[in-house]
Parts: sequence; structure tokens; C-alpha cells
Amino acid sequence: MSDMRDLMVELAEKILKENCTKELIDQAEDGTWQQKLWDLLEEAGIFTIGIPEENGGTGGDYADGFHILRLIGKYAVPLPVSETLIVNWLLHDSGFQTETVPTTLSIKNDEHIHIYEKENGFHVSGTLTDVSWGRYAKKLLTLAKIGNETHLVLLPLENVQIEKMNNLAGEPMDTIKIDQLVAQLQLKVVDEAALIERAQQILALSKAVMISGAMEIILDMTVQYTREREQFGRPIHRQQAVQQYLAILAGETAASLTITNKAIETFQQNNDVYELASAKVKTNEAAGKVAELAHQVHGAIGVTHEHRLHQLTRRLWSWREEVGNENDWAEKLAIKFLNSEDATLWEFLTRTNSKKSSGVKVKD
Amino acid sequence: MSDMRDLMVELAEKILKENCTKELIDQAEDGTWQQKLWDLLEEAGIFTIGIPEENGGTGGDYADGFHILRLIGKYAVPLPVSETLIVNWLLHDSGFQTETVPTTLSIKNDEHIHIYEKENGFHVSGTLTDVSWGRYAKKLLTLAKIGNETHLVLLPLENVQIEKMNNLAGEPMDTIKIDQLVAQLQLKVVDEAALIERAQQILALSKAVMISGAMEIILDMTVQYTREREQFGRPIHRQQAVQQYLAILAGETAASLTITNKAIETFQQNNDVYELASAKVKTNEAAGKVAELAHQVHGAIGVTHEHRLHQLTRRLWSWREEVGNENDWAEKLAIKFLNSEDATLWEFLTRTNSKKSSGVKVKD
Amino acid sequence: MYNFDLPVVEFTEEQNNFRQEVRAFLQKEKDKGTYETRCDSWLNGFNPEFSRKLGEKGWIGITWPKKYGGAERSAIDRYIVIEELLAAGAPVAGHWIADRQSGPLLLRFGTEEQKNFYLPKIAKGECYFAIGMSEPNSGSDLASVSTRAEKTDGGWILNGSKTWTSGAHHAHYMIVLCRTRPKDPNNRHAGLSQLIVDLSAPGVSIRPIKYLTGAAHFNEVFFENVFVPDENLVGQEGNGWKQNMAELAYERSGPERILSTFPLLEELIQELKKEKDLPRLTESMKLVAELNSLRQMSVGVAQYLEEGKDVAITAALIKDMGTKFEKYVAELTRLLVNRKPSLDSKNRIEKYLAQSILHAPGFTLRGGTTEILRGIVAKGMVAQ
Amino acid sequence: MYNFDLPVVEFTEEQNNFRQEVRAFLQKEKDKGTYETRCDSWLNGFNPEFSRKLGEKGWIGITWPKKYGGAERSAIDRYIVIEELLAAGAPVAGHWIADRQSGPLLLRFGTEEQKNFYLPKIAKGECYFAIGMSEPNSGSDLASVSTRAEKTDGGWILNGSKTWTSGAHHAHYMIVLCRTRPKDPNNRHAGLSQLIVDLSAPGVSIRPIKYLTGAAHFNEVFFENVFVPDENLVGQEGNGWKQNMAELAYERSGPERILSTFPLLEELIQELKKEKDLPRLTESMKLVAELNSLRQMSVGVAQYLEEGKDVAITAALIKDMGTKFEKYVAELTRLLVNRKPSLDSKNRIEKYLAQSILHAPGFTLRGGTTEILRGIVAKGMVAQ
Repeated sequence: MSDMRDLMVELAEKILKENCTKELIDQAEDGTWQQKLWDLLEEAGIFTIGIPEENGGTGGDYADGFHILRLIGKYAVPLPVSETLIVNWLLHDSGFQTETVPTTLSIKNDEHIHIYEKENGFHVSGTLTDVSWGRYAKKLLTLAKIGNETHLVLLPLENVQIEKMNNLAGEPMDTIKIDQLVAQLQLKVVDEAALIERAQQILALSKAVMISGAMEIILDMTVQYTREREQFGRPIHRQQAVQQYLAILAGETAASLTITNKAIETFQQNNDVYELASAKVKTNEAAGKVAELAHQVHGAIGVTHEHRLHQLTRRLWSWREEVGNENDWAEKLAIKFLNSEDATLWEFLTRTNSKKSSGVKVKD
Repeated sequence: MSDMRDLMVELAEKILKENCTKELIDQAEDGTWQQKLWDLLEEAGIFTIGIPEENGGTGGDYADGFHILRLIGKYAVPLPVSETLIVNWLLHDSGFQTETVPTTLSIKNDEHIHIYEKENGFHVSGTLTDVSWGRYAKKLLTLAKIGNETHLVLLPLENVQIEKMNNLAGEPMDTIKIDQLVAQLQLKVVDEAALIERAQQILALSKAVMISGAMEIILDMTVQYTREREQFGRPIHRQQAVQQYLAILAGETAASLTITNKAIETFQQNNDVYELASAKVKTNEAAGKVAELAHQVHGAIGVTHEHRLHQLTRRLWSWREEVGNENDWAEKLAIKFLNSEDATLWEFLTRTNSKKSSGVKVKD
Repeated sequence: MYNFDLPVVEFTEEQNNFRQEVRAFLQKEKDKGTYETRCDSWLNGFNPEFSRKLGEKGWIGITWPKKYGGAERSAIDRYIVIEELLAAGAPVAGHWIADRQSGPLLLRFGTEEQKNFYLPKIAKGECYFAIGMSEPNSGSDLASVSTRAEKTDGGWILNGSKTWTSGAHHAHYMIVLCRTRPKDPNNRHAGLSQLIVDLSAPGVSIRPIKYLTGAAHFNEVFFENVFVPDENLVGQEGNGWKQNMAELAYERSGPERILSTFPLLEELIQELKKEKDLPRLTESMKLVAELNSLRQMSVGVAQYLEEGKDVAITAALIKDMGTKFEKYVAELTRLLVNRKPSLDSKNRIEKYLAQSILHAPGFTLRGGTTEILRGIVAKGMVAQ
Repeated sequence: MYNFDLPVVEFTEEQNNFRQEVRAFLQKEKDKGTYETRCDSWLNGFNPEFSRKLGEKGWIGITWPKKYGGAERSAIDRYIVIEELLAAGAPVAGHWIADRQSGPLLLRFGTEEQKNFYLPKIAKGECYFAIGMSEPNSGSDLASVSTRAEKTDGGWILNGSKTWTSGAHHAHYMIVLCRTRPKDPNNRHAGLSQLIVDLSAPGVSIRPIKYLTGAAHFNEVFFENVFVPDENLVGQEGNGWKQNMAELAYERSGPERILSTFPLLEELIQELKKEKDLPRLTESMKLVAELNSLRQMSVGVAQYLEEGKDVAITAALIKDMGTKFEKYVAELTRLLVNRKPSLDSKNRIEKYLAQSILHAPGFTLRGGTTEILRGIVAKGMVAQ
């Protein structure tokens, strides 16, 4: 674990606790951009964690970044934080400058834009769907075809047509149509398949981690609610049915935290998809159970707009579908297994990339 | 409902309650044939219900027969009752004489025996797997190929080789190898596909009905147990977690009883697979839940061999796999839907074969 | 055996023809643009024009005596109408409570004057009722009612509040369960009565409670010295708890506890059929088998209710299982089609999926929580 | 946050090599015919020869001090050994309780004499222990102990009985939780002590309790005026409840609460791999992801246990989730491969499926029922 993690986590949690209130999230969902919170996070250096200071970043490692993203999930931050951070990681990988303006990305298999170089600059055209925070992003990282080559390109999002859509959490998930946009661009030829794979992996892990963060606070809120809420003359945590639900909530949350922690550490060391895919499968599955049971315990009050619970559960319901649902990532696991040299499932499960150092490494 | 049903059900239940004890079932599972119980059931005319008296049967209709089979499931009767009854129905359909000796059948897609007619009679050869009660059956109804034609044939089970296997309930599920058996046989050319479909449907419904019968008594036993068993100084039905389980048990049982009742009535009137397949899918799914929760409520005592519960739960675990599991029958439903003229699922669901009479028909 | 042995109901030819008639009407109205299909339409599909059209057809209060505006048809005919409405996702929220619950309550316990006054209006689809049962902080503990009515000349003075009342902002009347005598700690159910309150009366105020989607289906209703005339007492003074419980059987076993997400299931099946995707269609047919058994139970209870049998336990069972099924439809669909739920999507599966997921938490809370229902079932069985 | 933030354990190269060593040994013994793979082998795989071989390898009591016959290796090394044993379905029932529970208890609370006497024998794989906790009719209510020991010259006179003791018919000793002082209605946990009872002593009788399969894994053990010498008291007189509770953490979070049906899962995956059936393999990979997260939790708790942290709540959580997983493996497998479970089948999936289904009811009962565990978790969280 990097030395700065505790400090960064503490700082970020302080900012979010004070500023990312229920009301702020309501406003954001109603369509107001939260510049003040953005500025606070930028000042704290959140958007460039994991990028060395000498390259203009905040320092620390990717693992630190993912631990901050857990807080972004925990506080349901209504800003493109994970998108901007991940864009910066990918930019830095490719030797580009990092960004501090709201940025998003669209790097997936089935969508490309097309670019033609002309006298007055590059002419860009294409349609990108499901672009998270598209309407607020100033720039967008995507792949462009020029002839037979695929380039990584950071597009300015000006003069583009935006068709507004939202996920269940009221987070923008827009369709962007670009028609003969003329711009000066930095381009870099990339190995398309590898880049898509890497981007999808980082995105999936970020969602898994954010899901686990949302669960953490849902569990907290729910336990607290059972202490305060009385029914039939006693706090509801005394009801055995409520106790059973709390234990299931705790189990799903603990499992999600544990597997994402494991996936973060593994990702930091190598790109093995096994832990990461497990994390996305597991947190996706847990998301539905946690949302259901948290609402069941909270009862009618929890489904009112006044209550904070739905800001988190709607995110669970959205995020579990994003960057691949359980089937998609389980399929990746299956393909990895089929292509592996492991004769048995048990070998596949236990074949960890061993570390050179002796002794057990323990987080914290 | 036929007039005789109440009488037959009452009579059968009286016989079974008095005679089909835990100890008798233990003995049967240990490998002792229960001739006395067989004789009692034969005397009561159980094996020819649904066959007109003028044809040597007991009278009544198929629906009556299925209601008796529910009791066979409820009392975990360790005899080939459903097999013998169903063989008799199929024999009667084909104009053959009915049987009162223990009889079984093997009428499915992938297995046939072969018969050659020679001077000294028919020569029979072939292998049949998963023949329930094979080792005790005196006769077996199956399909035989003679040249290009498929015949229905009732084979005497003498001088055949039996490889003994059991299902989880200790019910025989044998492999029968017949090698050049010479016998005098009655043969009848049949429409193979139609006969297999009909046999599989009757068998599936019989299993579904028997499953629902086993559930009925499991629910009874479990409720009773929660009244008697004390823990932490009070009967366990006072624990909210136990109450939740009881309600789920009741729900699965009630649903299984209801859908099988519906399927029985529909089968009596026409062969529509929709109700029957629904019944097998639903009871199969319910079987696992009921077995799990009944054991959970009964605790350690319920998993001891001394307790009666496992005689029923092992049957649920066995029967849900027999004559097709959930996938098999759900697939039949899917195929039926794909081949139907119904534009929507709702039409498919509500297209009942209406009765000519007006007024609502109500069982009981 | 606990009354679980329900009747097997088979629809007659006449009934099947009637079903076709209802279905054709719904298709025509949909084609005309009167309504758009949606999930959970009995809670959130408010459309006075549509309610009036149903009233004209005679399909509201369909089982009631003709002299009160009803059609004197059977419980099964009523069952057919409401399941067709729900399967089509038609907007029935306006008159739903009045048709299902308030009308039958008045028929059973109301005075002749009440029946003559309210029932024909309800049957026309022009008069809506709300349920005045839950109170702030009472939750599942229904007997903890503290709204009280004090006797005065010619009537009662009502004070207190009710909450989670669906549709009160559209409704004309509310049947309020209130305390007409002081609380008796030894008998929490004693001293309660039911009063019909005109929601436009002075002293009544209605505050919408926004659902998590932001839409307002629920309300908090406050009573401040509201005068309720004597003739608005339903049944006997002090008998409110019993009357209220009788009401619950009507609300628990109906198809609205099974079909809230049916439009989504229909879309799923349509898509898989189009793709001839047998494996996934097979998976989804397990839902169909479950739905089939729930429908048989539900219609069996409807039949028993008409025969006057006590089906409280079975109704609780069906509500528990039915609402779990409604939720499961959404959970299975998302895995079978891999679509992102979105309320503003033009794709029907995505839209219905969003509606189903967002409304799902309510399924197992409203009308008795899962835990309360299961307690009722278990206690009922143990007591027998 | 309730200690759910478990350490991320990464195996070192040495540990991975050790794993390979254990695995190679198991493969060799299996090839030699020393054992056959089976599900739930830690309960029903009794094989003294195999236990002795493990003892020779130094893999029983592996973490214990060398002076007591141990190998002074880490909790993670122990974890590796036991998960390899379980994944292979090896017959470890004989020494299991002694290695997991009784040995650690003696190490922590026993006298020097006790440690010197028992631990080396256990580590050799030649001395088996049974747990004397449950009593007839006590069920989950563990504090309702009525087996009692009365003080006599130089020891105690024990009377009473214990039940559901796995392997008592093979075991040499039992650690009996008994009452050494009269029941105090105000403190049900007071006055209990733990005694080591020689199961061959006069007055001890053992009656097998047949499991539903007909096999005898459990016993009822009766004590009739059994003399237990003073030196057999474990820890402090009257401190038995606390000591007993400490014992439970060892038994709840281990891989035997996750891997009881692993041999079945392995067979399933092998078959689907052979058939290159990607859709079904994808379905089964959801189980693998679940297993992965459970393993990470379990090994994290093993690490915390070694560090002396209180993991009672997390251990209860893992047992609850792990045993549900063990059951689910069987339920999913039967639908993915459509095979009929049968104990006498030659097909491994059918055989393991039968073993798994028949043993499944025990998974969520033994070592704390689901309901008790969930109560522990909830109360633990609410209290913090």
C-alpha cells in the first residue's frame, strides 16, 4: 500500500462528507452541474492520483485511485470522477498530458469515430452511445479509425449534438453525435484490442469498487435505522427477520469489499483478469440483494424521495449493468479458463502470481 | 369429479396410514419386497382405477387415479404403484388386458428393444436403463422395433439380467439387459412419437402429483414439530425466522397442490401440455425449497435415520430429476409457445379450452 | 389442511368470450392513444378518461347489485376484467381502490344511504377512494392508530393524520380508521371505527410524498378538526378493526400482486420469440410456470371469496409469493437480455425494466410486508 | 466498520511451492488407491492410515510449537494444507476435530502436562478428539447444558450425555462441556467447565446415530458415573462457556465451510470444459466468482486469527455464506448437467451430486445454524 493512501482517503472523505450532501445530489439529478464540488476534488488532486508528481500528477498508485473511487461510490458523487481519473491513466499510459476538466471516455468494441485529415485540421464524425456524463464533459477519450489504423484521440466536446439519456441514478448516459467537427487533435496509433481490454478492465473494476462503497454506507445506514426505528414497542433490530436481513446485507457487503480489495491489489501488480472479473461478477450479484434488503428493512420511509437510501440503491441498480453485467464477466472468466493451461478448476483458482518476497503481505 | 373419488381416497388413505409405516419403508429400502401392502392395494382396486368396470377395471377416471397417486407420494409408498397404474392405462388404451402383478415401463425416445420372430416364438434383445422397480416387476411395457415398425409390447421379466441401481430414495432404478429372451408376446403397432409423448406426459404428471403429496405431509410434520419442539424456553414456532420458513413451505406446497390439481383436471379433458408442463416445472422447483426448509426447521433430529422426514425429502430430491427436470419441461413449454398461433404470452397463458357448459366448475 | 386445497376454476365459453371483449376494447383504446402500457399501472397509471370509459362499459363494480350501479356479474368475470387490465398495463390507478376495496366494504357494512350515494358514482368511474389506514411511524403495526374522532352534535370531530395513502391527491373520499374511544392497553384493537371523510372538507390538507422516482403517488393527509357527519360512520362504532381486516382479504390475493411487472415479461418473451432463442425462452418459461400456478391460486381464492369462505391465510400466502415473483421477473429479464434499464429509453424492455426495478421495493412493502404476511401464515397454521 | 475490512493475503512463492508439494502428495496417494475423492470428506472420510501419513508429513498441528509435535509454520501454511485436502476430497474426518479445534484449545487453555501428553499424539495423526457440546434437546440453545460433574477425591464424577458428536465412535477423547456448579437462572453461562474425557473409560457408552443416508457419523455419548481425574480439567473451573466460545471461531471460518461440495464443482467444470460449452461454463463461473470471494474472506480471517484479532462476527458471516454456497453448487449443477444423483453410480457427477444433496441439510445446521449465525452477526453490528 502506498504511503499516501491513508492521507488521501482521509482528505477525500472529509471533503465528501461535508459537501456531497443529499441535497447536492438531488440538485445534480435535477440537472445542475456541481462545479464547487468539482473544484474541491480537483484541488485535492483526486483526478490525477496514480500519476507521478513529475508528470504533473498527484502521485501514489492505481490502488490508491481505486480506494478513492470507493469513496466516490460511498458518497454517490454526482460527477464524472471515475471517468476523468481513468481517462488520465490512459492518457498517461500513452504519453499524453493529463486533464483536470470534466472528461469522459468511450472505448469499446463496437463503436468508433472516423477521422479524416484535411487542410484546416481533422474532420471528425461518428456516433457514440452510453457516454457517461457526456453532456457535462469538456473532452472525450475515444478510438478513431483513420484508414486501417486505430488511434487514441482526445476530442474536445464542442459543437456536438447530445441526445440526453439517464441511467436509473439520474447520471447522464448520453448519445453523442459528431458531424464533421473540425479540430486540432493529438493522435496516437494504438493496439486496438489491447487498449479496449485494458480500458474495459479498469472501468469494470472502478464500477465494482464504487458498488462496494455504496454498499458500505447502505449497510451502515440500515444498521443505524434498525436501532432508531421502533415497531410493536421495540427497536426493529430485535425482530429476528430483520436480524436475518442485516446478516445477509453484511455478508454481501463484506464479500464485495474483500473481493474488490483483492482485485485492486492484483490489478496493481499485473493485469490478470481473474480477480477483476470475479469482483465485477460478485459485486453485480450482491448489488441486487443489498438494494432489495436495504429497502425491505427501511420500509416505506426508504422509498420516499426525501430519504437518502434511494440515491444509493439506484446507483447499485445502474452500475451493475454498466461495463458488463454478471454474464459478460462470467463469460470472460470462462474464456480465460478454457484458454488456460490449468488442467483443473482448482489449479485455475489457486494459481496466483506469487510474489518474490517471503512472508505474507497484509493490507493495512 | 367422479363420484367415487372421495370413497377411493378415503379407502386408500386408511390402508396407507395403517400399513405404510416408517418401518415398512425402511425395510423396503433395505431390499425387502412388501407383498402384503401390495395385496391390500390390489384388493382395493388401486391398480385399475380409471379403467371401466366392464373392462375389468375399478371404474372412475384418470383424475381419480392421479388423486390416489398423490397419496402414494404422501405416504412414500415403496412399491411400483404409479408404474403399474400407468401401464394399465396404456394397455387399456391399446386394447390389451390390464395387469395386477407389479409392472413397470420404459417408453422413451432413445431406447428400444429389438424383436425377431422365429419358430419357437419371439426373440427379444436389448438394454433398458433407469427402469424403476425393474428388479421386482413381473412385466414391463416397452417399445420394440420389428423391422421398420414400432410395437407396443408387454414383456415378461424372466431370465433377464438386472443391474441394480437406486435413486436417492432407495427406489430401484435398474438397468435391464435382455439377451435372446424367447417368449410368446402380444404386439401392437403404434405411432411411436405419439405414444412416447403420451407416456411421458402421464409419467411427468404422476411424479408432479406425488411430489405435491409428499410436500403436503412434510408441511404437516413441520408445523407439528414447531409446536412440540421447544428452544430457549418456548416452542420454536414463536421464532420469527421459523415463521418465515413455515410460510415459504406453505406457499410452495399450496402452489404445488393447486397447479397439479389444475393439471389433473385439464389432463382429464384434453392433452394440452401447458398445464402439465407447468405442474412439473413448478413442483420440481418447489421440491428443492421444501426439502431444504423442512430440514432447516427440523434441525439435527430431522437428518437422523430414525426420523421419518428424510423418507420424504429423499423422494423429493429423486422425483424432481425423474421424467424430466425443470429445464426439460420448460423447454417443452417454450417449444409449444414457439409453435403456437398465439401472438402474445398473455394469449398463450389465457387460451383455455373452454367448456361448453356454463357456470364455473369447482372441485369438491 | 389450512384451506390450501383451492378450487380448480375453469373458465366457461361465455367467460372466454367476455375476456376477448375486454381485450379487444383495451387494444382499441391503446391504438387510439388513450393510454400507454406501463408496469405497476394500478399504482401509477392515473387516467380519469380511461376510468370513465371502464365505468361506461360496466366493468367497475361489476359484481355489485344493479340497483347500486353494478352489473351483478360473477367474481370470475371481475377477475377476468382486472387481469386483462393489468396484463395490458392500463391506467387504472384512479378508481382501483374504490373498485377493489372501498366499494365492497360499503356493500358489506355500509348503510342503505351510503350504498345508494357512493356505489353508483364509483361504478361510473367518477368517484375515487383512498385508504386511511397507515399513520406516520405506525408502519406494519396497524393497531397503533392515534387519529381520533370525538363525538359532537350530529357527527364527529376528526384530528390526526394518515400516510402512504396512494392516490389521495386524486381521490374524493377516504375511509379513515380512527379511534372513537380512548386506547385500551389490554385490547389494542378495541375502540376503532371507520369514517368516510370527504377529502374536500374544511380542515383536510394533503401533502404529496414523492416516491423515489420523484413521482407523487402517495400522500400524507392531515385532519384538523374535520367535521364528519354521523351518516358517514361505516358499520358499527368500535368495530373498525374487524371491518378493516375483512377489507384486507380483498387486497391481498388479487392479480395486482402477481402482474405488476407482466408487461416486462411479455416484452421479454416477444423478443426471445423473435430471436427464436430456445435456451433463453426455456429459462423464461420457468417464470411462466410460476405465473401459471400463482394465477390458479389467485383465481381460486377469488372463487372462495365469492362463496364467503375465510381465505385470509391463503390470501397472505399469495401476496407474499406473487410479489416475490413480480420482483424476480425484472431480475431474470436483465440477465436474459442484457439491457440497461432507463426510464427515458425508447426501447420497451429498457423502459419497463426501469419501471419494474424502481417500483419493486414497494411490491413487498405495500399491503402488508413480506414479514408480516409470513407471520400471519405461520401463526394461522400453528393455531389450527 | 465491524471488522469487515479483511486483510488481502497474497501467497508467497514459498507458499505456492508448499501448495504444490501438498498437491503432489495427494495425487500420489490417490493414484495409489489410498483414498477416493468424495464430497464432505471432513465429516465422512475416515481413514486412519491416511491420517497417520499426514501426521508423518508434519501437516497435522502444523502451526503448533515444535516441542508439542508441531511444525511452527504459519496459519497460511495450515490454510493451504487444509484447502488442498478438502479440494481433493481426501479422508480427513479422523483427525479433523483434534487438529482444528481441540488442539488449539489445549494450546491456549491447557496445562503444560496436557499439552505434552495430547498434542504430539494428535500431530502424529493417531489421536482423535470429539466435541462434547450439544445435548439431547438442547439444539441451538447451547447454554442449556445439563451434563454435570461433581467434585470427588482427585477428580470429578461425570453424569449426563452428549449428542450429535461427529466421529465419537472413532475418537479417543472428548472435551466435555459440563456443569460443575448448579444452574444459575440469572446467568445461564456460569458454572460450566471443560473436561477431557477418555472415551474408553468405564461408564462411557457410545450409541451411533445413523445419518439419513444410513451411515453412522454421529453419536450419542452417555456418561454414567465416569471418573475424570483433576488433571483433565481444561483451563479454569467455571470458565467453560468462554473457552467454548473461543473454540467456535476456529470452526466457523475455515475452508470446510466453503469446499464441502468442491469435488462436485470440479467435475462439473471438467465436463463443461470437455464439451466446450461456453454458455454453461459461463453460468458456472458465477459460482467460481462467489467461491473466490469466500476464499479471500476465509483466508483473511485465518490471518486475523493468527494475529489474535476478534473475528467472531466475520467468522459467523463466512460460515453462513459458505454453507449456502456449498448447497448452491449442487442445486446449480443438477440443472446444468441434467443428471440423476445416485450414490452407486459410476459417473462421478452423479455420485458427487448424490453425496452433496444428501449431506446438504447438515451444512447449515452443524457448527451453528444459519439463523443463530445471522443473529450473532446482526447483534454484533447493532451493538457496535
